[in-house]
Amino acid sequence: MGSQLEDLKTAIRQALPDLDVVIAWAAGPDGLAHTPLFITSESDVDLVQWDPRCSQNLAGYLPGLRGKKVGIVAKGCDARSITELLQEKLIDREQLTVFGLHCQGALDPEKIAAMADCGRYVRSAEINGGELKIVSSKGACAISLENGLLAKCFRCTGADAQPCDQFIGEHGAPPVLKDAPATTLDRLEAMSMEERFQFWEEQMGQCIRCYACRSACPLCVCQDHCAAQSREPHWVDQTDHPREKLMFQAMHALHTAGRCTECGECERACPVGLPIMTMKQALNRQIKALFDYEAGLDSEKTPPLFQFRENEEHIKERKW
Amino acid sequence: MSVLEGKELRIIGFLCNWCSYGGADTAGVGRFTQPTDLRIIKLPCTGRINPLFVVRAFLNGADGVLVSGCHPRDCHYTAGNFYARRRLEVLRSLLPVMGIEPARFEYTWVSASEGQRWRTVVQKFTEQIHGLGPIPAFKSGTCLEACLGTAI
Amino acid sequence: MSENPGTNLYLPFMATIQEVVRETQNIKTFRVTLNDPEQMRNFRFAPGQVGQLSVFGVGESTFVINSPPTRMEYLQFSVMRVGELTTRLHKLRKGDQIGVRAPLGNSFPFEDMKGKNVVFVGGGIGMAPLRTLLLYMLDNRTDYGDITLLYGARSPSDMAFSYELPDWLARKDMSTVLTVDNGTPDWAHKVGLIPNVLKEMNPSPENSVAVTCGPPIMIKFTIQALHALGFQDEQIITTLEKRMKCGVGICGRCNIGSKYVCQDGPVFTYAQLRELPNEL
Amino acid sequence: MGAARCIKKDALLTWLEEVGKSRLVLAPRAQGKSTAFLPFDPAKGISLSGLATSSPKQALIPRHEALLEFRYTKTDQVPAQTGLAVRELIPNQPTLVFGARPCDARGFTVLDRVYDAGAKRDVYYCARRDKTIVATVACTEPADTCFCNRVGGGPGDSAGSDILVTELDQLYVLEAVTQRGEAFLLEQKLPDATELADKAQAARAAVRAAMPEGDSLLGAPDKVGALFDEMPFWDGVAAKCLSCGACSYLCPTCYCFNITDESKGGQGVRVRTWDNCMSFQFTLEGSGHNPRATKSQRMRNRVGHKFCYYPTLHDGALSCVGCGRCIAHCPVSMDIRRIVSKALTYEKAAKEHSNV
Amino acid sequence: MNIGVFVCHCGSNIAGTVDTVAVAKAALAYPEVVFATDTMYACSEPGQAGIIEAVQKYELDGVVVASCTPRMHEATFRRTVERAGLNRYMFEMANIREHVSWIGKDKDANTNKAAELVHIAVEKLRRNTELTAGEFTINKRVMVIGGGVAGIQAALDCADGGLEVVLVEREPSIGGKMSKLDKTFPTVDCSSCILGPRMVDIAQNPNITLYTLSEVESVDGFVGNFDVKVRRKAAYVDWTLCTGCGECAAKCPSKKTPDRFNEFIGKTTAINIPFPQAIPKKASINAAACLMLTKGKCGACVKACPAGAIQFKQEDEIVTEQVGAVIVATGYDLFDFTQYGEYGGGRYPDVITSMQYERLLSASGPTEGHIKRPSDGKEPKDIVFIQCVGSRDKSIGRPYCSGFCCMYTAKQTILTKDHLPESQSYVFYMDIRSPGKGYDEFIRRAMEEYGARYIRGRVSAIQPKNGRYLIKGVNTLMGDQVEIEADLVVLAVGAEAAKGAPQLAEKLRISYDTYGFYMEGHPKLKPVETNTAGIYLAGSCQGPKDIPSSVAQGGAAASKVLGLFSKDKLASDPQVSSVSLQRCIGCAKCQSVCPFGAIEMTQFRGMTKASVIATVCQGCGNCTSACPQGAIQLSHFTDNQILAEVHALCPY
Repeated sequence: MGSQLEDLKTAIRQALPDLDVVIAWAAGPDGLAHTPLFITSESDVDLVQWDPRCSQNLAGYLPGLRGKKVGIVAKGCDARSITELLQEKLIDREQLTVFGLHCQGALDPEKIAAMADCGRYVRSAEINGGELKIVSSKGACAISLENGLLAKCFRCTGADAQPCDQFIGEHGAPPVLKDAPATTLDRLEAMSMEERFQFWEEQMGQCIRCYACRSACPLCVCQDHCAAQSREPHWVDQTDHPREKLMFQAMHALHTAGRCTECGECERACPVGLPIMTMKQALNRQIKALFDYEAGLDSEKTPPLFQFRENEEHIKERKW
Repeated sequence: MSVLEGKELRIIGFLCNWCSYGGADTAGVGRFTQPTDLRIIKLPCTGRINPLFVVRAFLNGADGVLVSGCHPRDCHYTAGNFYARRRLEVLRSLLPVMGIEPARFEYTWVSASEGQRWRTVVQKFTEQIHGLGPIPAFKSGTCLEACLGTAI
Repeated sequence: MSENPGTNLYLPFMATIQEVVRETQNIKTFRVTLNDPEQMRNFRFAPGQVGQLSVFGVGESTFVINSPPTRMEYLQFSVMRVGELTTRLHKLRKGDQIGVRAPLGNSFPFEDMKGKNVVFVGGGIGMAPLRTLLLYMLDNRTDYGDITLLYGARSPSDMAFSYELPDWLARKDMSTVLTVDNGTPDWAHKVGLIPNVLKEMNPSPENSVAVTCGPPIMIKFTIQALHALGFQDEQIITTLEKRMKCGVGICGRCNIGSKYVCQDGPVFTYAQLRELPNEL
Repeated sequence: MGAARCIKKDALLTWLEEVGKSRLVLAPRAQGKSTAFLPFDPAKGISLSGLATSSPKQALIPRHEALLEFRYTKTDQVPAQTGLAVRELIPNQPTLVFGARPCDARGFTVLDRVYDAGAKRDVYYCARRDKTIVATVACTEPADTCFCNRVGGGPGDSAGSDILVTELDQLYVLEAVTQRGEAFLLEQKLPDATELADKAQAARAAVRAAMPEGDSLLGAPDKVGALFDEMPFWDGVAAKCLSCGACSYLCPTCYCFNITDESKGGQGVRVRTWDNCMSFQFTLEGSGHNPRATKSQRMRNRVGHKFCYYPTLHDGALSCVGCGRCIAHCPVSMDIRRIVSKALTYEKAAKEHSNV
Repeated sequence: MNIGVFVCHCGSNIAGTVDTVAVAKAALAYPEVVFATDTMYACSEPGQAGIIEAVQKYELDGVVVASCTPRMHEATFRRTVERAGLNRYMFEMANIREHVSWIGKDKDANTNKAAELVHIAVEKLRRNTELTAGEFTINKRVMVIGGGVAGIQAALDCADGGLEVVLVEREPSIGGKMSKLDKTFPTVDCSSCILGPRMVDIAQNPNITLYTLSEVESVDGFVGNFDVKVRRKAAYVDWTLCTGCGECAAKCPSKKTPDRFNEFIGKTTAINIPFPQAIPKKASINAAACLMLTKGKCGACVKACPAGAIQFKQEDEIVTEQVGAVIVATGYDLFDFTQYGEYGGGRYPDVITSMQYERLLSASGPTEGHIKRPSDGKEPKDIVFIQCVGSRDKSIGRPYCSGFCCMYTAKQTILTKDHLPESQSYVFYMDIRSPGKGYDEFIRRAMEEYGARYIRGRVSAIQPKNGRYLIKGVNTLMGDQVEIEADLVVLAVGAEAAKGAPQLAEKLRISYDTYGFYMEGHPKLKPVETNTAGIYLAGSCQGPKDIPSSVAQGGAAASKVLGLFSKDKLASDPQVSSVSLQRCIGCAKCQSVCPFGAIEMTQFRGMTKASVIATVCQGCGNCTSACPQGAIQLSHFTDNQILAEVHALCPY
């Protein structure tokens, strides 16, 4: 991957004079996850990193930078968010330069920390030949990258960033992965309605209402004006009751219905690790079944809830 | 005041002003006897129904929610019900994930002249909800209770 | 019931609206008394201090007490309708119950101003905080030098306290100038922007203090005008309208650097403001 | 203080259960993927490995807290005359916080200075504080995100605690730090461990000594204050921030709150809930004006408050205790250590970019 | 806020099954309700006086009336509260009659339910704001779409009322279906004799601009201010020069061009004037048949035309007309008779439609009024008329009655007898529908004076037999099989929606039914209005109609427009959406779902924000549902109002 990283740096260096900022990744505070990097000067380019630790979807920053000429480094799944933002005209294509990458999966630091049993005691970590080698106070260990990938990588349908202005490296197919982890949706399906309701009450009891899920969501474009914190309209109250927090999650799911690309940022951002993408996944399944539509694939299309057909082929209305 | 304990369940109807509200009126004019559980909230159009109203009603303890509007193509505002149909059909898949029995929610189309049909809808839906019984409650109790009991 | 307002920082005095005065199309004045006569008797405040009015079920919001401490038959608050709370306040009427957490914050330096000439420059609802000090001074007239008032509003119908203006205009012991941005045929006073009219009036900075309050843009140009007239930063006083929640310096909203507007303010001299970090 | 008691590790749960009979016990417990201070349940155990995800500040400032209850009343005779009854809801729950870490306990001292400030006492906070015993477990192994030693604390410090717990092989040694702690400890049927006090102290000192030294951040106030108008610096450090509240809500010293009325018909409560200074809506005024409208301004206030404004008001004490939760759980891996270090070395003239 | 609640007994209609006193008592407990009472008839004069008195005595700011459906008396009570000095929008109704007392038997449950309905009305009212209608100016011009008899009547009435009228017709001439008819029932007077002068009036009225061979391309704007783009299709003749002399047609070599006007019974030329009374009397070229336009060589007409009006290069032209109202009178089309295979329509030359038969009867038709069989030009002796071809038949999706076929068939049998005294007419029918003035007598005359033989029953098959046709059917009155041999079969085809009707409806933003007929505002009370303000209906576009009804509707639509235009300014309904500039992030989701184009994106201090054109907004609230942050709110149906209703019903 070394040369791919060098190619990326070169591409950024070349494009930088015409751009206000380029968003990429740099090494994070611990060795398990990289952190976003906002490049405004040539010297920043040296900090750029590209390896499976570049888990974050950087597309969420784009609407906030509207009006500037922005370059962005994107994995295949990140680009779907970009497509969606373009589709909703929340960003301008001509102001945007996408440095596209081929991705073979991004790591889930929580999962790795659990597997390596290294907690927050990592001294160093480096990627070498398909493995992440970790040295922590508990000793040294190596985790196979394939085992440490984010859940979404097991569902990957496009590893190459599209749209893309400059593709770095070779195009390729999504990683071939076995043993996809069971999703919460699958687990819920095995439960009774009553159990599911209780499941959410317990999960929401842990929510601290920090709204990291929303802030990290590239499609939560209301951000500063989110209805969750407003009184006009007053959809949710400010108390800590699980009901209100569940209401917010339903709101997030319905607001992103037909727009969510399942980039997983909401779950990745959640500091208490709640399975909050579940509802969005359920809606996506339904939208695929009803409208044969997946978000983030075509910037020319209209999200399914903002259009209609007089005769809906797949909607079976109840006859009374 | 709340629904009559033991006799009734909480059923909320969101009806469009032009067709279904009129249909319910027609049923009334025809003296078509119906169960008394349903409480109708009048809206201008089913296009006004944000699916979150339905979610809010369930989370607040509604046992059933019924949405009714103009038949497709008869929308007073030409297209409101077409949008509503998509939104509500998507909502339908959210409810079971949340642990809300999907049969607690239905949407349908009833015109202003279909008093008889309205009665049928109300009867069948009310039966359906009684078949399901009350919606599960939060173990943590009501919001006000939770606030007043902030022990920690 | 209100066991101990004062010791519980968040527990308001229970109060009753005695009178509602419609000032303009979007401003109403509320005259309230505390329900407990004892509390009302013991209530002390200084001109410029603010109070939090509670409409239970909606919330709280901050307003200056615009009646002077010299007239304690009621506490007066003037409210412009802008958001949820003010809209609900506007729907209240005589006899309705509200909560009052007051007094909060600092006051105008009315002691230090003794013996000085005072120039009041008020714009729109910004007249409310000036009113408390103005009336206080009129009630202690001999303590102060010349009193000049310039009060401006967008149009004649936007002038609050219109019922008091004839008295102020008629008084021999103060001089009053009224101005509007847009006049009407029967408007007998000035037409023009406040800073311009102020320059025309040409008050002397000699032994004077200017007190100004109004919309930010008006304050900005009024201060420029005062500077042009020779007023020093220390001679200019204003009061800040800031979003407050707790009113007791804890909740973290109203700080400008390490100063809390709800405690260290809302009254600042322009000299003090310039010392603060630039985050108004 | 003097009293010292000890308890065998395997007897800890039984003892906590016993304590739980007379007071609420809050102790860290793993739930799902996180650990939080929850009412102790012997069946579910406690989790004392490392730092809990959430800080124990919720023992004193709950995520939501009803301050007042109000009720509009009407009489049949004169319905036009609506009465209003308002009731204070002062907490009255004896509590033991067990398993806080020294940084957490130090966080309580940060809160104390604000909420219990002489004449200006927050009755809700103080009622809880007065009835709460904080039993802090000294750290044995600092995590890679820990930096208590750079902000004036240490892995075995007792500031803010009533009881300091030190792990010694199969034992916990409990030493009273405050009178309140002393009184509590004396009530407990636990073996005396006065003779283990030295050993415990030595253990704590060893951990402290083994902790990697970093540059002290105690000098930050002047430097951070001086950078106030240096917008490029703040723009740089805030660029990747998402404006979420994860850092604030997990932080043991962040105490900003919101007060809202939540009502149902004629009855309701005035609730205090956690709020987050990184949120746009935090400072939004009714008029639409927002004094901290941009992320950079809010970041400046957040860092400024912890490392400059608070110390200015409180004799130089930082309102950061170095627990590192904000680093460990930030969705974009922001690192406040790097921000403050950068501020300390930032040269305006050099126009150094501030990517951290 | 002070709210007063009035619970109506409606005599015993409500009080019979609802304890109205208990409802009023329960209402007193709701927030901000300071007065509640029961009343015998709230809508009666004393009932209204009671409301006004209470508003004044208790200083009420808002009123809830619990009574019948708001569709009945909402307007009444709004006026009442206005008379009491309140804003008319500070009023809500709880429907405790149609939705409670009339449908529930259990008095306790009814009482409880009624109280809850009052509760939600109170919660909604608490969040109402005073609204005042805005005003906007209107463009007092009207467009009539469709130049049939309904459109002609509407256009003339409007023009006589002093309005400028733009009349748009798809065909080269106005006149519509009526211009093809020979005589009209039940008076048997000459169709073109009564319609002709009206058509001439259209041409001569200075207030009327006539666009024939034109179609509506798009409609923007709203009541009082529509912008309509009209496509004027190329006639390949400059009509400003054409004198209508007809020389061109005489010289045109394409003499086998299908004749639309004559229902394809005869042939015409590629360039033609459709019929002698055509208005405007101008020639136009059928491009598909013209040798010049298809093959590039001919030009006979160019040489023939004395005015030099032929222009092969002419193209479609788009003109924009600004009007304040639109009358839609696009009429109907005839059922496609080939759909009934058993009748052989389209296969057997002598099985024809009733309209084709009209053309055979017409003196200006292809046979100059002589009834001749299309196959061999012989006069028929036995003629079978079959009714309900494309009417009252669910199996082909036409369950409705076309209304006028019974009558025109009777007329045609009478005319047949007049033309061919030796002939015999047979009529197969299902039922006779003749409810108009003089109609049933007319049918009787056909049977009794003109000897038409009416057979109640359907025809099962028609087979050619020795140059004639064998018609097999049943006589359901006699209960036996019938076989008749005939020379000519006339199918009484029913009416269906005009081609392109749904597409036009979408341009106009009006509704249409399953069959494509336009929906009137109310089936009884608003027969010529639509639910889109400023758009009216006349004639058969709303449903099949005979001539008198169409003319009546044309006049009614015109009077509606004249009534609308009698004011200089229109009041806009204030229950529309509005945008909070503070909360709007300019994502345009609202704009994308607005069915009326009522939302535009504007620039505000450098930011994009949505903005509602209040006069265009119809108050459906689709935008409010689409806005994730709730920045756009439909007044009086705000999120908070609906949420408050939900909270009132589902306390937690």
